[in-house]
Amino acid sequence: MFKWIHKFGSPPFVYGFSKALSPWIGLASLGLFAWGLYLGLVKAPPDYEQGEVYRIMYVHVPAAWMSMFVYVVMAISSAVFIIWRMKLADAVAEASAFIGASFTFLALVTGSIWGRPTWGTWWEWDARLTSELVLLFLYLGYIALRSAIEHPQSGARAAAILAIVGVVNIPIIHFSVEWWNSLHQPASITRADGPTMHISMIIPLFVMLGAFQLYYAHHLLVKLRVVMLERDRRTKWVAERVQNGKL
Amino acid sequence: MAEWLSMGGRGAFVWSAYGITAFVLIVNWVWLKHQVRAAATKSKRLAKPNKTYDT
Amino acid sequence: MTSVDAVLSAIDLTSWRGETCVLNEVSLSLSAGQILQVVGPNGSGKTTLLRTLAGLALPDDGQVMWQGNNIEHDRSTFQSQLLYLGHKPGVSGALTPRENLLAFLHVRQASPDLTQLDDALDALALGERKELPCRWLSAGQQRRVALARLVLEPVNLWILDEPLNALDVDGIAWVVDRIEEHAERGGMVLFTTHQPMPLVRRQAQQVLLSEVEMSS
Amino acid sequence: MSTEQETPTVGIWQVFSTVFVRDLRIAFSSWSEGLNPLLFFVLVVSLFPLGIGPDPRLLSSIGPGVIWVSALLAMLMSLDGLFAADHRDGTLEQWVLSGQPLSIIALAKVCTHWVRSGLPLVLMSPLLGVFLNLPTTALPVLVVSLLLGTMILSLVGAIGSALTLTVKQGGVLLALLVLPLSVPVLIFGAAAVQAVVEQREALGQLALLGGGVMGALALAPVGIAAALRVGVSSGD
Repeated sequence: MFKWIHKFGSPPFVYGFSKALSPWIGLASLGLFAWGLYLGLVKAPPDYEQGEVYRIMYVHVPAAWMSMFVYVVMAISSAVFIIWRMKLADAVAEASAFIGASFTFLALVTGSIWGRPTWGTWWEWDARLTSELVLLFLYLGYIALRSAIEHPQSGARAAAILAIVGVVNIPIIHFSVEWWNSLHQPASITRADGPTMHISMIIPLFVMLGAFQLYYAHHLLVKLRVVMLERDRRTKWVAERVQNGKL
Repeated sequence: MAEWLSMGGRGAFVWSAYGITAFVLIVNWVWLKHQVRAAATKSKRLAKPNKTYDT
Repeated sequence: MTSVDAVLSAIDLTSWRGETCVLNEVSLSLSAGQILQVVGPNGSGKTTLLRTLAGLALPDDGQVMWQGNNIEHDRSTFQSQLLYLGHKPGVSGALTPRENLLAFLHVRQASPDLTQLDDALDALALGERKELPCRWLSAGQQRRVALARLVLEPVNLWILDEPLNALDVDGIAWVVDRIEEHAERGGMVLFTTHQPMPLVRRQAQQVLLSEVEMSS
Repeated sequence: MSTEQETPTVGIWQVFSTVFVRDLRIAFSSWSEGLNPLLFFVLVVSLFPLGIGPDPRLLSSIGPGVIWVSALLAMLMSLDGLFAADHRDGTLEQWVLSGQPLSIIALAKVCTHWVRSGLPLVLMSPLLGVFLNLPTTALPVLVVSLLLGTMILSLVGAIGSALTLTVKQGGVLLALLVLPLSVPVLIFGAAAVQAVVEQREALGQLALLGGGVMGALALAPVGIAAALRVGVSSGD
């Protein structure tokens, strides 16, 4: 039979680890979501300036934060894949791409929904929203490049290089968009989270952020299993798992 | 209850934002489960030792 | 199977192309003065093996060793001692044969000896076409321009992927002479071919690549 | 020709200049094909007055942005075939196997691309500035900002071009990869010209563009070399 020995993270171990851990992480994420929604939508007082609509912040800010966080995870795992050629690191990047794009899309949609009542327009060339838009293009570029190259191994290495080039550019893009925004935008529009917020408004934000993080962790662990199954279908350890029904 | 739902007249925005977020997260999760099942069944079918490797 | 004085050796090279396994734990070794032919039916991974040995393609598993150390650790010293000629001509159509060869010589050698350039082109019956852009040359003639590098570059290892393609009888004879000379001078040659390679003075060992088990 | 003899290493400059001269010779052997991005640049810029109307005040206010976006698109068009010819005829493979630093060879190829496709845009830009009624004081800054900007675009765009080497019709994908990365160049380039149009100081924006060129010169060749190795490895 074929020997498929990875240098470091060996798939059989990670597969078992993921299968054991992911249900619990999923449950924890669900719990945090419920608690966060309760705190954010029911307990937290209305904002003196924006009234109730600021509650959109509890989904917009975590989504925006996750969109950045997941891209950094993708870039780091891509670097590990390029330098030490660990196939598992590439699986992490591949598994994170689509969920990262979803978070960015969410940040954009909830941002524009939030902008409608506060700024009066569906799309506001606000610095943060514009950076999110560019980040969405970076994600789509990564996904498109990986699927466009027929040879999967080359596609993975090309996409990894793109992720690294992308992460180097993200701060530059963000800085230039901030600067561009301040140039054309008189700084008269105050954002909801400008003034100091009451503590009971901030707690739900962190709870929701925790929920999003756990959701991503759960998604990553399960998607890793899928990617490993697709790649290692011919190997012994998959056959063993099939025999004793532990797939 | 009704007053809470109306969200100070801004209910449409708040609930649509939460609705879209829930929709996207749930769709991602459901699609993920589908992918797991598909990968598992394909592996079961292929990895049977006595099975020749024709699809 | 790697003999002690092996200069180039491959250990358990494994390569996948998506779902199909192209190279399955291939090992071979090549020592000074040796000529090795890789034999196998179409699709048995000959080209992938040669490209992996040349350091063009990365194996999914296994290693390629040059003078004892992995080529990935010091790629440039290995490749400066190597001449790889693949399926593609390796010659730019917009440039004349001279310009093409001059560019390679100046990049690969600090002070290349240009006196033999014209003699090499004459020997390959390209004399009067020296000033013609290569796109006007036939495939066989373009192949000859690339083959001229065999005599112009003082390298140790030749990896030739079907060098006789598109060559006429004298072209084949010329290549065979060069290979035999190179081996006699202590150089190494690794090649594949679909046409017979009429070696006279030295025989080529053979490595057989079995038909790879077709996967799903 | 024994194996131990230590051949003198080839100087970096010799590698760079050989590849640069070789590629220039190839570029000028088919110079007409090299003009397409320039014609595209002029064409796109002259479409805007037709679409927006001939009002000089309006044109001069959007002029910098129009010229810069058009230059960006023209550069993108020329980037598509940057490595394609060498990849098709197998010479790219030989450069990867040359044993010389691939980033230097890549840098030489990018410089040729810039001379062939970037420089003409820069030289043509004053004419287009007049087209769009930009004040003559803005023309020098327009030229300098485009000079720096096209350099960065050549370097960063070459990474995208190398990544999409094996992709059939990689043009659209190349745009998707390169345009997000060129947002900062567009912002500071157009802002520099806009500043002068509004009688403001443009030195800061030009300095940032200059910094961008330095950064791209240092980092991009490494990325291009890595991407070329990936593109060449699959062999198709």
